[in-house]
Amino acid sequence: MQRFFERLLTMDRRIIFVVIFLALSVPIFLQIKIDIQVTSEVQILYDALNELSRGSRILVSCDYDPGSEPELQPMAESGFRYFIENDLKFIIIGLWPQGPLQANKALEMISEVNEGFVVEDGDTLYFGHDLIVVGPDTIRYGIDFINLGYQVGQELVIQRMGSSFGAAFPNDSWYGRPIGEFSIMDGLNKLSDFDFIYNLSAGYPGTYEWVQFAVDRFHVPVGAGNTAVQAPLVYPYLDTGQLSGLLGGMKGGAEFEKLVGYKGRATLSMVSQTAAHIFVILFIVIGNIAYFATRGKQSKRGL
Amino acid sequence: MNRILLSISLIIILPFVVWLAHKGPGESSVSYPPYDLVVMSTPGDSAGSITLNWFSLEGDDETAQAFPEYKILRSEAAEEPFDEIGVVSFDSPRATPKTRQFRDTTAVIGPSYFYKVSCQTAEGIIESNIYGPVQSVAQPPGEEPIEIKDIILFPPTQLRVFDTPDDNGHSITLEWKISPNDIPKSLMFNGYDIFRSTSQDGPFERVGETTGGISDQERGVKTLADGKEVRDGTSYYYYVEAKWNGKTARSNIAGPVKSRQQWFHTGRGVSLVLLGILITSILFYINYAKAGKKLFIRKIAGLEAVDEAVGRATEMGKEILFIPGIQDMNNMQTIAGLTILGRVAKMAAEYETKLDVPVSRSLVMVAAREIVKEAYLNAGRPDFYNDDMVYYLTDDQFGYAAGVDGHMMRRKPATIFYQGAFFAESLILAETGNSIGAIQIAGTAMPAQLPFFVAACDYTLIGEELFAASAYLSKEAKLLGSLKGQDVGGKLVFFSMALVFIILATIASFSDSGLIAKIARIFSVN
Amino acid sequence: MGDLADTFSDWYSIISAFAIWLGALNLMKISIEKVSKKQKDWFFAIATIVSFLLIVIVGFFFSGGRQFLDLGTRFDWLYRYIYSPLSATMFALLAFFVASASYRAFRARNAQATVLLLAAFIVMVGRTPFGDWMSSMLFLPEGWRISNLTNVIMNYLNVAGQRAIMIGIALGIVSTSLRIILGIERSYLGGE
Amino acid sequence: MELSGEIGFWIAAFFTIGIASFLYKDNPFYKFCEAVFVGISAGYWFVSLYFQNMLPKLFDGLGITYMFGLWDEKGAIQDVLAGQWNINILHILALVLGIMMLMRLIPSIGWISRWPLSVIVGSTAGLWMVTYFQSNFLSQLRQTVIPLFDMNKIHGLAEVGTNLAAQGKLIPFDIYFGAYLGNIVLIVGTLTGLIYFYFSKEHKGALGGAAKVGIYFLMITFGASFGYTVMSRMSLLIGRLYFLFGDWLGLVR
Repeated sequence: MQRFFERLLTMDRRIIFVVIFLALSVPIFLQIKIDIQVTSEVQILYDALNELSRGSRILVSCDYDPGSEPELQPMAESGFRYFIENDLKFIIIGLWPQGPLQANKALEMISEVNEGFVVEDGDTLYFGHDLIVVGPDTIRYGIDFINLGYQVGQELVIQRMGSSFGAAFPNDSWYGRPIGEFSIMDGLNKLSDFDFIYNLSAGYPGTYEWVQFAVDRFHVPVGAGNTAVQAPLVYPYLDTGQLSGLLGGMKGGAEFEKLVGYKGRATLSMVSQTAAHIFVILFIVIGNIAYFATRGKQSKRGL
Repeated sequence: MNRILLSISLIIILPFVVWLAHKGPGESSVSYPPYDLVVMSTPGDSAGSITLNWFSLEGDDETAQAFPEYKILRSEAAEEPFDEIGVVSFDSPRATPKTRQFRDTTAVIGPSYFYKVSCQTAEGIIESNIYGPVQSVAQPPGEEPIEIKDIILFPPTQLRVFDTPDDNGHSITLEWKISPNDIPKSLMFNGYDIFRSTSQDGPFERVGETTGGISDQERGVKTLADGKEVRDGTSYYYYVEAKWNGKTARSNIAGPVKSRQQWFHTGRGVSLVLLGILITSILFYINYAKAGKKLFIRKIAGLEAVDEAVGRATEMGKEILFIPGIQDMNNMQTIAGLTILGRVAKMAAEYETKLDVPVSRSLVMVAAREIVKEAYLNAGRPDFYNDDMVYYLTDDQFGYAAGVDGHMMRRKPATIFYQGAFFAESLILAETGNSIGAIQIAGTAMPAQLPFFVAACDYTLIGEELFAASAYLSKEAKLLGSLKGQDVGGKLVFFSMALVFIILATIASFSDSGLIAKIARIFSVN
Repeated sequence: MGDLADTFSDWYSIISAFAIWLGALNLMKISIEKVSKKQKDWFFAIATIVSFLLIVIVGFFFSGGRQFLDLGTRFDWLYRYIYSPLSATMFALLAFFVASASYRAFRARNAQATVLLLAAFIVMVGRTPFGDWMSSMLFLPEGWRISNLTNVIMNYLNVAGQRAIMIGIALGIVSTSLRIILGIERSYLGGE
Repeated sequence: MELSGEIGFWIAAFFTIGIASFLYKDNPFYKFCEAVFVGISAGYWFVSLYFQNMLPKLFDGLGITYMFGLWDEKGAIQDVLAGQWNINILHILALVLGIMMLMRLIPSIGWISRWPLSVIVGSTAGLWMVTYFQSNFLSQLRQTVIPLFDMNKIHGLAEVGTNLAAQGKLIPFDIYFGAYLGNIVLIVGTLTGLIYFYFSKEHKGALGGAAKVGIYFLMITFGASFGYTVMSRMSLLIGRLYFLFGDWLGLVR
């Protein structure tokens, strides 16, 4: 037994590497189910979305970059999936330069078919991803969704949208056409014409600014997804009701996926992450047990 | 005994000095009458009526019963007497949740008017500011007749412009009392546009925009710095326009104002005093030590181990690997790391042990070569030096880590130093170094990486110890004196200031919370 | 001050852009020496030379000049499929190293190490569902769980320690800067 | 999928596995990836530094590119010739210093490179001295000057308590702690931590005791920051695994 503990103490670190690798990758394949408890802040967001009637228009603001991809990308994917399944139209913008590109990536990810797309008046616009098919649903660029790209100006962009949406985002980002050409924009003149704002944020500008300007000034409900580091900072807005739900980190993403009924990367990664975490904790415990077991022996020898 | 007296007097006098050096924010030019009355000729009313707008009194809300009404008073001169021209009762419809409006339809075109509002409350009569002179002007008719429940967009007022203090020019600060329509959570407001001109008569050009709301809570004003192509020395005029729903309302024109560069930051008086004390103290102890006075410096375990670590590499006939971080020469941590390299190189030269310094910046390569060469020269071993001991890998963080990792695995150095600025690669390097059984001595001032070095290295110089290392290793009196100086002029001062002001703040916390904010602001840097 | 700082920072950028020639030439020199002298692993030095020249030539001549970083350029292709996976993987190795370092380092050898271990342990446990599970096993009421203890450690004990470190760093930098400006510390230029 | 993208995924996967193979042991596969990594990243920075530092700051800033019609904005040289001061004209000095730096290539006059080095080190020392004193020393002092008890929070506890009691919950431990002990812990931790760094007095007696408390605070800080980052480090690796199993092999979505 003593020998065992001594060996354990000087264990080849490659054993640890293998365990961590397995802990992270096995759940990806096995799609293990762990029961994720849906916390109230995620439920609030889901309920708020559920109350929207069909055809409601949602502003999706992607305020993050690839650095936060593991945490926020699943929220974008499950969000889009939910919008598509429930016939909600969405308009993508970004207060971070890379945000709208991340949104494109998320759409690509959930789309099952990519096809060319002909606009009603016969003008061909070929891009390759114009038609997005998710299960039985098909959505079209410019009619059911649109990507308006990034705009400089942080919270001022929000303020500008308050008086005139077109002033803040004159053109779409895929074709550089005036937004008036797309039917999805009919009647969308200012921020308060939107029914909901879905904000994915990794810092400034982000959820804090959306709450301050969009909610407080223009009374559009905002639901947000945040990185785990960012989430505690906007937590207080939940209590005051200024924020209509919050997805915090990978765990929040996984809870949302559970509600949406789509097992995405957050759910799968949650298991991986938790498993790896538990193994690290276990290693620490084992290391200490082995340490005490051998130290006791050594001190006796010393006597 | 003397020293104790000195310390006590330091503790007592210093906070006062700091208090004196502290220059509070400039006096506000903005006035705060209880109602904040603003009066203007009604826009869109060709009959030339005048509209008054003021913030409603406390208690004037849906539940109000106690105070019956506001009296509207008018005069044709700023002095008394004012005549009552109307009343607004508390139960009348209101313009916005926080404001009241009154339309004076008896004003005639011609004379100038002055207005004020008063109200009999339980505490007595409260009167607003006197606003005027205002003249009735027949405004071009609007599309629809204006009713009292319609919201009139009022302009921001009391616009003041001044050169942004304590900066390097190219910036002018605007400060204004927000429009009465600019109410938190109001849907009826879209922010402000800033207009600028080089002459009072224009043309004015829109140079910026900003959101609504008060930015300086304490003084109740909105401030904004205009830094858009502001040329130093040019006179500018400004006005600010409130906007809502396509309507605008412009403030007074303020100016002329010129921006200029300030060499000394007046608000940083405290900073200057404290920095001055620190520098004086360091200089004093450097001289003190130069004069041959003995100074005690406590043992720093990580630095005591340097000798042993270099010795071990010698015994084992293996090399010493020195990593000066991944930042360039414009980072003090790199420079501190290189000063340590100088000491280590000298030891290595004396012990005739091979030294290996991969670097991730070209400038660091040049500097490190100079240092190592000089160290070998000083140790009397210039023949052992060779430029290839210091070599460049790549500027890239992880590319560098990959290269160094491979190097460690192949050459298996006996001793590894990590001294400088590190980021996420810290643990990648330190774990690899650990796996080959090297003695590792790390030192960095990156707080986020310290835990990883502490976990994976044998010794870690924490923050300040990195900067003290060169002095400690050299054992030179002058350098050791500077350590004593930073203890006395920095830590002791911090301690005494903190103690005195914490006591003050604690006392204040039981009586007046405004005082705490004032105390804290003494040390604010802006 | 600000203008001066900007100017110096620009100077630094420009000088470092010159200096990278020294570094790059040094890298090439060492690699070529390795190949010509047929030193150990000389074959890999060829890979370094080729990949360096490849990206430099592509970057300067085949990627649209100033727009070299734009999506779809050849430089971007090299960046996306070679540089970026290499970099991301190296970064990802941290997950393994974090695990092996915590196994080895977090042992209750003495009082200090025990404190280190406990803080790390509580924070790690408090941030996973595992912590909530453990809390409910111990019948801890809501609000008095391990995650709440984690908050206390992160927001108070951790912040206090960070502050002490930051103040020390400020003093160290002032003192070192002063020594350099006064010319007492000359070892950075090799002189004693 | 375009062909170049498909090939790209295979190349990316090759390098991903190559770097990861280092975990097992040093091997030729890793050596190759390492060599490519060093070369490609050095080249990446070489190109970037030219296009992002040298070209815009030196050539555009001075107006050299404008002179040759390669850029449409005037630079400092044109401004100064037109009688208007432009601080960028000082970049000429940087150009001189940069060239002095390259003198390294000629061993006999290599010592000239000490000049630009001294300029950088000297200006860094001066700038850092002031900025760090303000940002790290003064602002930390400001945040340490707080009352021992946060009366606002203590008064707030009662309200929070009744609200939560209505839902049958307790006041969270961290809120209690923050109100009563938070400030004291911050003050004691900062001051004792500072004492640990005190170099010029032997750490014994009361000072030694305080320094010891300080070390414990530092240890908690290190432990907590370590524990806090474990989660995010794991997510980095998950990202790579998804690349391998999903984007490349298509085994998972």
